[in-house]
Amino acid sequence: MADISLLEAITQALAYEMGVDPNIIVLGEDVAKNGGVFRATLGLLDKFGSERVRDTPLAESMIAGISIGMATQGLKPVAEFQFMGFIYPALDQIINHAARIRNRTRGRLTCPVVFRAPYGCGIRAPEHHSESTEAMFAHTPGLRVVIPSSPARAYGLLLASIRDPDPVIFLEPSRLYRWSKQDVPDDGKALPLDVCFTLRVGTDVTLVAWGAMMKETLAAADALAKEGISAEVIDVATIKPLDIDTILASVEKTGRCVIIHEAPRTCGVGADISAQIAERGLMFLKAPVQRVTGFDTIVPYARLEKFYLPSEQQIIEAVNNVMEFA
Amino acid sequence: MADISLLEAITQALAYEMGVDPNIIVLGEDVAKNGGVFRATLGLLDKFGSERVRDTPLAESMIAGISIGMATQGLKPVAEFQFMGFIYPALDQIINHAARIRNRTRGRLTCPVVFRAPYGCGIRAPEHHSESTEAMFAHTPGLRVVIPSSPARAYGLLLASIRDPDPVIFLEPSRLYRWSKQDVPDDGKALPLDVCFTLRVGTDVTLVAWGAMMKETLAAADALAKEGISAEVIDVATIKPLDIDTILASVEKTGRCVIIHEAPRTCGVGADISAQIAERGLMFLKAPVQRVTGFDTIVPYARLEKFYLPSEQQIIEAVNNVMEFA
Amino acid sequence: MEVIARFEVPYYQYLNEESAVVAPLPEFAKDPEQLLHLYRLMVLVRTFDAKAIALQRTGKLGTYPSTRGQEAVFVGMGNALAKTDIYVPYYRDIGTLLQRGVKLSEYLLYWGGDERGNVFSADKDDFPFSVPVGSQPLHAAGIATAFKIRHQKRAVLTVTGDGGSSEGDFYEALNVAGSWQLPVVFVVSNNQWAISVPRSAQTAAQTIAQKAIAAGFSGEQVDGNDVIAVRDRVAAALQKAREKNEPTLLELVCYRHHDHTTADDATRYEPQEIREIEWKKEPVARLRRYLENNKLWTEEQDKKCHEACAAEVEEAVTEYLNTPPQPLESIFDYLYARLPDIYAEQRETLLKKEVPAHG
Amino acid sequence: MEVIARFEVPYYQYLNEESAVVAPLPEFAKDPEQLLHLYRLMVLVRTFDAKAIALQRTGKLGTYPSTRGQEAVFVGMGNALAKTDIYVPYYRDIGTLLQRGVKLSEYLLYWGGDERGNVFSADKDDFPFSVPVGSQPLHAAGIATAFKIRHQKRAVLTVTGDGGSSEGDFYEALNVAGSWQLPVVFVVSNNQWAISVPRSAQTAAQTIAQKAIAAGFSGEQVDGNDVIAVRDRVAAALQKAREKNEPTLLELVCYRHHDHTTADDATRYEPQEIREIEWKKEPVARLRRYLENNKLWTEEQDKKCHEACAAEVEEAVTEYLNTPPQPLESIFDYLYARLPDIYAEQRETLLKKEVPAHG
Ligand SMILES: Cc1ncc(C[n+]2csc(CCOP(=O)(O)OP(=O)(O)O)c2C)c(N)n1
Ligand SMILES: Cc1ncc(C[n+]2csc(CCOP(=O)(O)OP(=O)(O)O)c2C)c(N)n1
Ligand SMILES: [Mg+2]
Ligand SMILES: [Mg+2]
Repeated sequence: MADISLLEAITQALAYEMGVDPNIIVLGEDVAKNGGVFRATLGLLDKFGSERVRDTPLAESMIAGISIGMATQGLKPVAEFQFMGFIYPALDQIINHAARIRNRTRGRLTCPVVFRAPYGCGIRAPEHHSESTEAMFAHTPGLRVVIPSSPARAYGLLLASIRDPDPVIFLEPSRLYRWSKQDVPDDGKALPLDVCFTLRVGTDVTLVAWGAMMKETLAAADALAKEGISAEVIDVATIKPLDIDTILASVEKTGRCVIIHEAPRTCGVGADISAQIAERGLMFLKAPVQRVTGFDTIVPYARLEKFYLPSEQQIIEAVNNVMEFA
Repeated sequence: MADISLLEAITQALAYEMGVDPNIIVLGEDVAKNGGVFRATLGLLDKFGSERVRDTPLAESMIAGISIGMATQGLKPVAEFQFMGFIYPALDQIINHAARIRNRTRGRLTCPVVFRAPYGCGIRAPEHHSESTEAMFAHTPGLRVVIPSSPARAYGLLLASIRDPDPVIFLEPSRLYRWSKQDVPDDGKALPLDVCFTLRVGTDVTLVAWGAMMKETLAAADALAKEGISAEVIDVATIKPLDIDTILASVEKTGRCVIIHEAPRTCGVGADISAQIAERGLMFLKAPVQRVTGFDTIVPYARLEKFYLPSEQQIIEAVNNVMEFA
Repeated sequence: MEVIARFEVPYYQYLNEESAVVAPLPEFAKDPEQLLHLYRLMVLVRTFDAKAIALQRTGKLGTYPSTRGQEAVFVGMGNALAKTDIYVPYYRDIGTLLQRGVKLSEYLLYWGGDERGNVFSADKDDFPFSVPVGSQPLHAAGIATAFKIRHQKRAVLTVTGDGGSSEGDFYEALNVAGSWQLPVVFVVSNNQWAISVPRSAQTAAQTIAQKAIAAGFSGEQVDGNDVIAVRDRVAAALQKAREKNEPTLLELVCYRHHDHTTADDATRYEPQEIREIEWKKEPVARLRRYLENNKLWTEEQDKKCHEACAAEVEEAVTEYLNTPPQPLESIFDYLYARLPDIYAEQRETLLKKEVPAHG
Repeated sequence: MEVIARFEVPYYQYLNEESAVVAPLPEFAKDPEQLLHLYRLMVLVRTFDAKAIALQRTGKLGTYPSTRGQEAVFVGMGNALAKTDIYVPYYRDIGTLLQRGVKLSEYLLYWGGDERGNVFSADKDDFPFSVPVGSQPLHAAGIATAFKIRHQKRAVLTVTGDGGSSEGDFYEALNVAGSWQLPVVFVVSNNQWAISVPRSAQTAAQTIAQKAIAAGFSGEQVDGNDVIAVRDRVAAALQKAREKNEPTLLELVCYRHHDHTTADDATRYEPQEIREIEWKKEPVARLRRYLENNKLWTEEQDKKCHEACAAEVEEAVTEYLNTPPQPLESIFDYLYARLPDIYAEQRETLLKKEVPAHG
């Protein structure tokens, strides 16, 4: 069994589920013959034909809007936005309609769509190819926001997202697309949504992260272990609804928490996690919860973008800070 | 001198500044002859003519996009979105362009626009007329977000926003448009941006709020005073950049904090304030910071919307909770 | 220079302002029963509309958008739809929904601020009211895509205002419908106003129908005060959609004989003379005059018809006023198929909430 | 049924594929110096483009969108602009910007991942590169609004791809330009592809030029491989804009003779035969043949011209490669006119950051 990348796991999940469920329609810019600009939909056109794998005209609001219409008819559109920076023209359709159709009609119509987009910076692409605005979606009632950080989780969470009866924003960390490989059996087994994954058990500090930042976070945990600091590492995975219980249980055990995300600091998802810990976990905190995040700036162009991204070193420093707090 | 409402204060500020600065252009749907659906631009057409007070075709992305173009030419567009729920089609222009033109061109071109919109629920209007998604803008680097909560602050902060050299999202709490009146001298004096206003000095607990929720917050402070609890009340006013220093100084004094906002709880601006207090103020907190917020739901239609809105009672309960925390 | 493409926009009318027949009538219009049916529906719609305005004025209904003077548009459209078609409305409509089986009391519930007004009890598939202007044609295109993928001979009908035709979404919907050859009919109810902005300021296009040219299919302008023309052209376009997967844009020219909504005051911007001139073209009197001229209808019958409509409306109002509000938990219970556990606590908070004083 | 509106789309070409004159040449094209100037610019652009691709392949430049085969579009456009006009580009262009005074080294800086590539040192007002497809025509409309408000006789020129013409923003820009009668020229560089999506799948409209009909003004299709036609029609449209505040849509028909960008692989979707057929129409050889046929140009001159262009490009590359990176604080220092105090701490954190290992 050959190991596959996160990107290949996405393709594998799409192909698996399209084989099982004839209602799944893949659509977006360049998803058919080209297989997507990252090749996430590679081979689907050949396997499932041009009715089910559809190149759209270049219009993101349209992609979202027609997906909504299709979904209410019992189809399961899995729409790709080429980059997260190009999802904004579709926000009106997503916020004002996709997230609300079920509620608006008291359940008469539903909207089981998956909106996929590569997200995050660090791949030396031009402006607008580096966004991580998951917080906007996390703030929107009626949506789910799911972010995988390994090939296995990409496969299992995408299957779960497609099978979910409600709209899911599925964000794929482009920096991890081809980063590491893993054996991912193509067994159609979904992973659960709405729960965090504890990737590493530890006792001294809880590291909470998601998406591409899992890379630096896991590396930091390794480095810390060598310094004798035992970090528990949590991959949030489903950003909305948030599994705060797993995080709280961990922080109750460790007494310390560092949250890591790539998005700008202000009003990022890290703020909400920190606020919830403050509300419910103040009594067992041994140190203030720290956030290691992207800056409140626009992601710089390729030459400087590496300085935007939170580094392993910054995570280690934050952990050292919370360890030394007295 | 007749007392004026928050709405009239907006009009007064617009008229004052248009009289002083010929570069100001007011534009939007129905802003000219109709004076805006709330009448915020009433009389401007007569005073300043149809070149400077412009009804646009019905297209929000267009309103934002042409404002950006105008602004780079040294005009100062003050664009109205009819309700905040209709600003989403313009988010791409706002996030991807307005917020970034200065940065993108290393300061060669700038974008001094004001995007005004009534926001918030409680006026028994149809769906999409009740949004408070200020957190989305607060998460966006390059923007300012300003929310007044009294006629005087509406006047002073709008003047400041228009004079500011960068893009400002100016959100007007429609529930307060005609709520209370105040003498607001038409003296062209701006209030400072980027600072909180302490509306009431207290010693036991800090209440942090903005927009229409100042109403319930001030009422709660009154009620609490009768119970012998002295609440300091802070109107955040500029949501981004946040004046955390004023909030921290207050919480250092009181040791307790309740944050109140109308927006859904998850990833609301309250989360960020709470997280910042947790990071920097843990040592002086006598109780966990509490948030009293809107639910993580879509604002219900008129018949039930009052149940969505955080109530004075909920604020009082939260204060009682933090007072009793041991 | 050589000319490489030529386009035309046709205009359709059967009954003119004076109720004279100006073109050979379509088949259905030769059947008196069908015309009488359309007439009764228009009277019902106008009666209901007046009542809804009255309810709003007395605090028993929320903001309400009248369809006064636009009855032919909605009644004609609704009459052309097949049961298996799908309708995607905007916010201003009674006549179509009525014929889709939506109860008048549901209509009132919606404008009374109750989500159950979107449940459309008699219909499973039609879209609910849509407030964000111009956003719903994309949903129609999506549904039409589903029909096409499934090789179903069904069409989708959607309607927007003249203002709505300026939104980017409107154009994107037309463009994909043309590109994918979708079975969808886009109607623009051109009532000459988008709140206070006149049609002339909305676009420099001489007709709204010609906007279809940008998307590579045909557009027609239709007299929207002539219910026969509306019924005929919408039916023809739907048939073309069902049989040939060809989209059409229909501009129905009418006039808004009321404030934009009850929250509006059109005297601020609308010249009274224009409304008076336009009233001479209004659809109810036009059809009545035709029926009377042809001895198909009498004053007596008209009186009875109005009475019957008034009674039907009264019944709906009673039903509406007696509808108890939804339980509080309805605020949470339709958000997701299953409410995620994390929100259970908030739901509890809601259920414990006191009725606020200002309620 | 009566026809109430008629429209035509004209097509313009002066030099055909075989470099034969098929229509009376415009004035400027009778001046050999002007034609030679355009030719030299096209050679410079093609030379630069090839070099940029080579730089990318060797890791010295980021993702880069070639203009190979589209030289006439951008050189012709740029040549038609007046200094006081404003240009609003998308991301694919050299020829226009070059004539606006943008240095080739700035162009490289931009695609090398450096914001200073947008500083356009010679020009104060032109817009920077714009990545979000279809979003920039609205900026052009806004600038044109400013010109009109200030009664300036200036025009705005903006360009989009054929793919970009499907975006709602594109349509909204056209619509407001028509409605407000703005001095703006919208160019669509129709290179037949939007990454892998062919023009035929983008829209059912027979021409992109006809999209102007939706906005109530005229559109023209122009042979985008004929630099004379491009220069002529863009100049005419700009003049109409400056003098009569009339917008125009110009579809320049050309072909993308390269992958979409260096990150793309067009062999996955583009039939090789088509590119070969299209290459016969390409603009540089077409003009050269014309010049040679008319004894205005020799092989010797051509060789020298290529050498001079190569030298100019080399110089730019050296300047680019020697440009030191921006200081770290540039990440914060252009966000706001004055950085709000609250971000000072983050700025400090940045300045203390080590160069990351993977940098
Ligand atoms: C996207 C959006 N912007 C603004 C509004 C506010 N609004 C409601 S109706 C309306 C005018 C619509 O005019 P038109 O499309 O002609 O339809 P009509 O009401 O005349 O039938 C406006 C601006 C809205 N509902 N949605
Ligand atoms: C809004 C948006 N969506 C998607 C993209 C990704 N993208 C970049 S170029 C491109 C194709 C553009 O094609 P066209 O408009 O024809 O211009 P061309 O590149 O052919 O000159 C796409 C889809 C983008 N940059 N912006
Ligand atoms: Mg209208
Ligand atoms: Mg193209």
